[in-house]
Amino acid sequence: MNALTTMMALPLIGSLLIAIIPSEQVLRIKQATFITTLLVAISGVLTWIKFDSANTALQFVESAKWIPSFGINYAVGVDGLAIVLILMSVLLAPIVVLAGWNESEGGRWSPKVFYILILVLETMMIGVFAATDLFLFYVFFEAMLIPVYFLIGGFGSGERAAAAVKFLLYSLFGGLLMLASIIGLYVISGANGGHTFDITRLSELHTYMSSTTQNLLFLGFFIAFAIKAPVWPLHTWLPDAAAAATPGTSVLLLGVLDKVGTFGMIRFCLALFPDASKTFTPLILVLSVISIIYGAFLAIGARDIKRLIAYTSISHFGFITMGIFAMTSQGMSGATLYMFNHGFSTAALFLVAGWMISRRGSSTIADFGGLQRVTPIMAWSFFIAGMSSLALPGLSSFVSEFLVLVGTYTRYPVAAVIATFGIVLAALYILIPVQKALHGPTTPGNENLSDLNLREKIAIAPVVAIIVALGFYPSPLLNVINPASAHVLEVQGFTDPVPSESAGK
Amino acid sequence: MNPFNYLYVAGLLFTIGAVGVVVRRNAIVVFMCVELMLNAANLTLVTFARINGNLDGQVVAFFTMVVAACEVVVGLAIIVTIYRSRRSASIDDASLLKR
Amino acid sequence: MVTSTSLVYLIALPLFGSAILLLAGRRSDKWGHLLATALSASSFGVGLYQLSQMLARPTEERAITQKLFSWINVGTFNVDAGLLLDQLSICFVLLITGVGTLIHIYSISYMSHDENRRRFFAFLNLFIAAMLLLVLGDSYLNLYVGWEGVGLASYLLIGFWNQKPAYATASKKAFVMNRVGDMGLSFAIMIAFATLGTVSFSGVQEASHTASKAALTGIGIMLLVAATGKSAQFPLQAWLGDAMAGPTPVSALIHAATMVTAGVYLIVRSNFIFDAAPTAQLLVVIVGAITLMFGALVGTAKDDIKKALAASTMSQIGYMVLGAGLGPAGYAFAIMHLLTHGFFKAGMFLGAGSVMHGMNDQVDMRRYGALRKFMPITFATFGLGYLAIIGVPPFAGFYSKDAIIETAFNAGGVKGILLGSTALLGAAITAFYMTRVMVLTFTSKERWEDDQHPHESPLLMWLPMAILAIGSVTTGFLFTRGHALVNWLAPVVGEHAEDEKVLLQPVVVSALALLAVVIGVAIAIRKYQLSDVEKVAPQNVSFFTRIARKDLMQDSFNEAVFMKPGQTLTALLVQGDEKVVDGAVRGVGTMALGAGSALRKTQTGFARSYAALILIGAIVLIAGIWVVTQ
Amino acid sequence: MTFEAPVLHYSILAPILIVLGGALVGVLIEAFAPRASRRSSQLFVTVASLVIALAALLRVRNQVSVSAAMGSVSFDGAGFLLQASILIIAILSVFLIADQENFTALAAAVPGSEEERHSLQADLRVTEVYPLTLFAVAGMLLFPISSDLITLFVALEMLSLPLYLMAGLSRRRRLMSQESALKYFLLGAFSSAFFLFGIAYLYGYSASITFSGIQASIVGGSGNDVFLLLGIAFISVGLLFKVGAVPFHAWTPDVYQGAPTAVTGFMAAATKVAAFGAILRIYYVTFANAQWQWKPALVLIAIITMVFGSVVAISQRDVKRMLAYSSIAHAGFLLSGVIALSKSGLEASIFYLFAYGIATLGAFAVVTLIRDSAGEVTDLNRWSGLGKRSPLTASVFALFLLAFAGIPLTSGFIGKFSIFSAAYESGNTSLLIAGVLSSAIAAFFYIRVIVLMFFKDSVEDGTSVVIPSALTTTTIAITSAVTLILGIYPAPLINFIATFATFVR
Repeated sequence: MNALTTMMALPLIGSLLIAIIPSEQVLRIKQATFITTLLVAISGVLTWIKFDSANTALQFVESAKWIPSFGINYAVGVDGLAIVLILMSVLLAPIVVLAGWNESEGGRWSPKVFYILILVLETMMIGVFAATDLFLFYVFFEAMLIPVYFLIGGFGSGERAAAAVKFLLYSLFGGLLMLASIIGLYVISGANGGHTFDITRLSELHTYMSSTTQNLLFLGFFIAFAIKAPVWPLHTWLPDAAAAATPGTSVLLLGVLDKVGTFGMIRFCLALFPDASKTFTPLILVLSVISIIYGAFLAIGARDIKRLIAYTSISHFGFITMGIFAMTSQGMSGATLYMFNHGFSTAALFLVAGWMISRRGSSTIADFGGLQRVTPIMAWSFFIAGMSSLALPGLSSFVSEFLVLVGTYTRYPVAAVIATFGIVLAALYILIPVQKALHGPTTPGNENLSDLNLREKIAIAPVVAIIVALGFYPSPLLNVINPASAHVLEVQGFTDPVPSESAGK
Repeated sequence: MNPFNYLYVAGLLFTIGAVGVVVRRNAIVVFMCVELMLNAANLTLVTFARINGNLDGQVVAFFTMVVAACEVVVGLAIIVTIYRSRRSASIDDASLLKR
Repeated sequence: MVTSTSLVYLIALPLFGSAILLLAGRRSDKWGHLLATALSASSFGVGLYQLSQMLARPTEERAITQKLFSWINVGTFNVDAGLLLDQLSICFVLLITGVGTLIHIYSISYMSHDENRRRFFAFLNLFIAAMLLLVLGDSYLNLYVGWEGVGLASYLLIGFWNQKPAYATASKKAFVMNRVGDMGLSFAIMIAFATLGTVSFSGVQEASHTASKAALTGIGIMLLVAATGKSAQFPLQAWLGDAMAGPTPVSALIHAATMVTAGVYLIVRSNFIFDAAPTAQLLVVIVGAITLMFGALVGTAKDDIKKALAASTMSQIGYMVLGAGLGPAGYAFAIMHLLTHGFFKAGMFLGAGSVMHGMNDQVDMRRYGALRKFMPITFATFGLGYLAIIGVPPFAGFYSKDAIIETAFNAGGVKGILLGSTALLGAAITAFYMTRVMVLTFTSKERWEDDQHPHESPLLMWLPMAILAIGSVTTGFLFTRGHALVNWLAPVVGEHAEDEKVLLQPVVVSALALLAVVIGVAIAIRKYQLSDVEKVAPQNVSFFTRIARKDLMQDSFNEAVFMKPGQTLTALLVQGDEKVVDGAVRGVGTMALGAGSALRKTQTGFARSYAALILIGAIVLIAGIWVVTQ
Repeated sequence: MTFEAPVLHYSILAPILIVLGGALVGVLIEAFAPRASRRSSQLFVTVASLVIALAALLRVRNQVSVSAAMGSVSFDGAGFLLQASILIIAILSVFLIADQENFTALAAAVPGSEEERHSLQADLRVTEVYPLTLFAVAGMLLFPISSDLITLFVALEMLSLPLYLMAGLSRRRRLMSQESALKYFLLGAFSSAFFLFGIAYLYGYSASITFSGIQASIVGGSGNDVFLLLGIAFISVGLLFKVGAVPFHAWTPDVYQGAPTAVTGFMAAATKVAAFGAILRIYYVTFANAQWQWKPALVLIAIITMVFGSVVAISQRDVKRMLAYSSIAHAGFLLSGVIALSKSGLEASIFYLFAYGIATLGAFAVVTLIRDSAGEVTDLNRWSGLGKRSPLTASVFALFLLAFAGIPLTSGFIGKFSIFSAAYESGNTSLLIAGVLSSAIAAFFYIRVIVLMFFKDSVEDGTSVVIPSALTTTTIAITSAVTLILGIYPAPLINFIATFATFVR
């Protein structure tokens, strides 16, 4: 059986198993979920090892007829970009389960529902990255919303229902615009050699489109992805959702789901509408730069720790989109690597923040203080996560962020220069909460918080390990990413700008 | 004489009926107006049968009368029930369902 | 170029140490500090070994490299994790590990009462490792890693006692202002890659021959920005004073001897760029000159002994930057002053620490006085450092500072005269405020409370001070014998042809410098030794003194120009996001709802109105079709 | 003049005749069978005749004939599909109708009168509803295959008249029920008057009452275009009234709300299929060549209908009214299938009709389950917390709502996709955009209901979920299963439709 299909099937099977476990046996359910996600993670790593990075073609390809009369297939396959994101997703899943061991209690429904939703979501996370059939992608893209919606609304905190609705409506709106574009593509494909959703065939269609058509279809896709990503000014759902959701859900939401947006930009916006992408690049770069600075400022101004992390992500996604549309190999690879790294540094931030919140019973930064003395390990975990979020050299996110900046500078200096100011703001939005929460005298109410227990240590350890290891040695990922991103640019017909003053010339 | 005049008459009747439906309150009267419209249609059919020189139109007219009769049966049944429960045949009184 | 396999140990040893200490946690409280010290010392050992090796090789083969692995490799952007040890970096390696080790030793005793001593040593080791990476990296990007690494270490150590909010703030301030500088460094790297297509030192040097002035000037200016951040030069100097929040050994190691001099290293290392970009070079000397005056002036007004020393550090680094800005003539002297300063300033900081140790952490010099009697060793070592810094022959400072002043004068034209006289004036002021420190602390009559029992520090503390004192006595002499250091560095920073026509002969310069020193000392003695000093700083002082105490309004300036607007902007954006951006979204929802309830009204419930609707609909339909078809 | 005996293809007419026969038997039962045995026997007769009719229909599925009844009926693949859908929906609705809780004891009794109380005590049951249903079904079966104007008119009345009566049979809130019957009847009669007037003018235009004759003269272009215009316009008024298109929609909400829920379900599902079947045939076969006349107007009506339905539904507080408005919106979507005037448009419309009909029926079936002492609870606010009280019911209803909203993995999505792509393929971009936008609006209120059911706490006001009868359970089970299956693997049905969906000319 195809590796990807297996990976997608495993969580579903797991969820079925859990469905038959009586919901009283919460521990059994948790264990089952954890083991399932672990298996998926292992198979994911194996797939990544088997992946031939030299080969730019899609790998682990599998295709089966689904709705033949519409030319719709169940078609999966991965290139360097997809496999990296899948790897990230499947690695995060068990960590999330382990870290949020108790977050399923106190929800509207039994933990059983929570874990079933999580597993179903995992299947879709893998599917959305693996799909090589536009229709299949869209199905996952939209269907994903439902489990997340219930995870937020059913197990979140505070204004969970409102946040869930906001999230769903935003995403559905984007999704419907995308549907319009998809229908457009479908019709055009029908007019030129038969209906199809195969992305490789769709990527040849742009020659048949008028530039207006192409721009409109591009916008349909881009807006959908910009909402997911999220790009300013379509971001306002994210802070609410992240603040309402459980930490684990937030990790999957910001770490994985939002990546679908940036991934989609590469996979579909660029590949299907090269000319339109060129047309809109200036606009998108402006939006990205705004997101970077804007998100950073809002993070600085945030009072709630979860919202703060959400805003930092908006800033980070600005970097990613900027890297993508810089159309240089450094930008592209950097952006992809950024997606991976952001997954883990955000995971670290959210998980630790979640532990802090669950212990303190409040997510207001001002309620914390002096944690470094009370709960050193938790405090230092948060600090390291923060450092990786501000892209400290030696940590993974530095490599990607710098690649994005350098890659952008070579073609769009101004954007890169403005974006670089983001790194100063990053220092502020990380160090301010660090000072308020971890430093200073221990504020009343925090004296006897308990430090991380073994489970939590085990959960956070691999994240930190990955952050540090990739900071010093990113090649394992870069080697996989580079050929793929080079291929994307090649298809786009872009070549890196040559150094203007190189000794060679 | 020019058969088209019948069409004008029919059109006039139809309009009268339609307006009647809109302006009259009594359910029975409203229903009568509908009948008027139907018969206007019949007149038109017959006229066209004459103009086109075939009988189809007249056949339709017969069918229409039958159907109209059925409508009367059903219609009166409904109107009467309403009248019995509300003690009023004004269709404006029957406005519980709105918005 | 000769390749080596052993360079990495220089960094690996202390890095390993910090890793162990941080991961082992409390378990390593017993032996943590010893391990850290040992590792730092062994790193010093490796450094000495490398030096011996280097000396054994002929001049042109002295620089050696080690490629560990390919770090970042995307498209044409290829950066190896590679190390480069040449005549320049070996100086730093020895300074860092040497002084570092001494300060480790000192700290064993100084921090012995702190429950988190282990963590302190972990951070010290982390710093040593990062600093070594900074000076050993073979490309600007590797340097960048060390560059921010030391920033992190400095942040952690300044905020070591971050339970005091003020200290926490100080550490944050230091990190953020450093980041501003780091931004400059990243700009420099971006420009370098975009224009020269490489970021390795060798590559850039090679490309710099053909590159346009514009590109090089851009890179140079950005490097200067970076330097001002890290080395607390104008205009990014404001953080250094507050950085004294850290434990005194930290101030000695990081904020006097090593980290803050990284900027100088960066400029000297990039000599090939500045030599080809006069504009950038000019900016360098200007920054240097301004800062040396700035620091000196601030130094005259500080009553906190550590802040006074910090100000003097700023000023001294100003000298170095000035020297480095003078091109091939000055590079070597800048480095020389850097090294000598490393000794005497570290020594004085440790001395200050020892004083505080004896005066249970009192830092206000107005509460000192006559400590000579109580802590003679501290007095002696501090005194030697003092003599060195004010530049009394034959102490180290004399040689290095003199050389810079002289080169400044000989820079030629008005520029030369201006710079020279600035440097000279700076020397006088230096003499004044250092004497002030000396007098207020050791010689003037005692002003402390009776509950104070000043006492000499233990061996572990005074031994490093003594060694550093020796350094501050001898190094200048050693470095200048037969232009030892100049020749040693020549392969890196380039030969400097002895220019025949000089504005002032060395003798004259020395004479002037000595004169300036004497004046400065005299004023200070008259003002503080021969007249009484209030225990609390008098408020009825000249406007000048007042703003000098306020660091020449640097913080007020930053606050007014950056912080306040920034905070306002943040508040605005937060509001805007809530009201405008999200408001627009919510507005759409409300609009839809409104439209819904408005259209609902058409559903009156009256059958007749429905009929009317149908009738109108029919008419409109006919009319519509009519219009369309006609 | 000679008289030729009419030739009837009984095999083709069999389904209609069987249903009519069943109806007559039902009438006889009402007349002669003892009260006690009526219900069971009626139920049996009804279901039996419907099932047999379906079987008979399947037998002739491959036949194509324009002369089944002297040219007044033309049977073809499309006709077969539509009739099949109608029969299936009818059978499922009868299961609902069989739940007597919906119907008054004695229709003639005045509400609140002695007579009524007696009849309730005597536990009488109206069983006339079964033959009425069968008559209506017969009319519906005839409507989409009739190919001359007389048959069309007769069929229209045949399906309408019984529905007028059935609307008035509600057991509870009888005044509302009777009012809805009155409104439905008056407006229905009003609109059929327009319809008939239209017939007259079409006849005047073409001197023929057969579709083929009219089409011929449209192609020939002889004849007075004004008559054609009036004819098409008036006939459209009648047909659009039946499908509830704006501005002829006004009866829909009131009737849907007032009528017994089972009847509403039947009406909403089956009538739409029949009426749209007729519309499809008459526009595809007869008016196709005159599209320059009616197309712009119809496009406008379609757009207005979609938007109006979606927008007004947002502000509804009553679940049945909300579903009514959503059915208006769906009428708009279906019209875009009519406008497409292409094979794919026809297939899409038929698929959509079937999928939508099934989902609607299911939704109303669920509505019948939510009750309190005073009968069904249709006030949405009292539905809050349903997910807690009875997760299964709530989930099923949510499934139907998601299908209406067109979320992937439900039949609604496939339907939307195919019908919009058909519309766009035939060059109606405006319909695509309007459809997408109104779907976005529609999502708003479908999700509101889901929030209500799952994320709001339940109010304790006696609202409860009754245990459904076996028949109701069957209906709900089948409809939900179909909705899901058509979402996940629609290929078989799509292919089936594709092989049959053609109109004989």
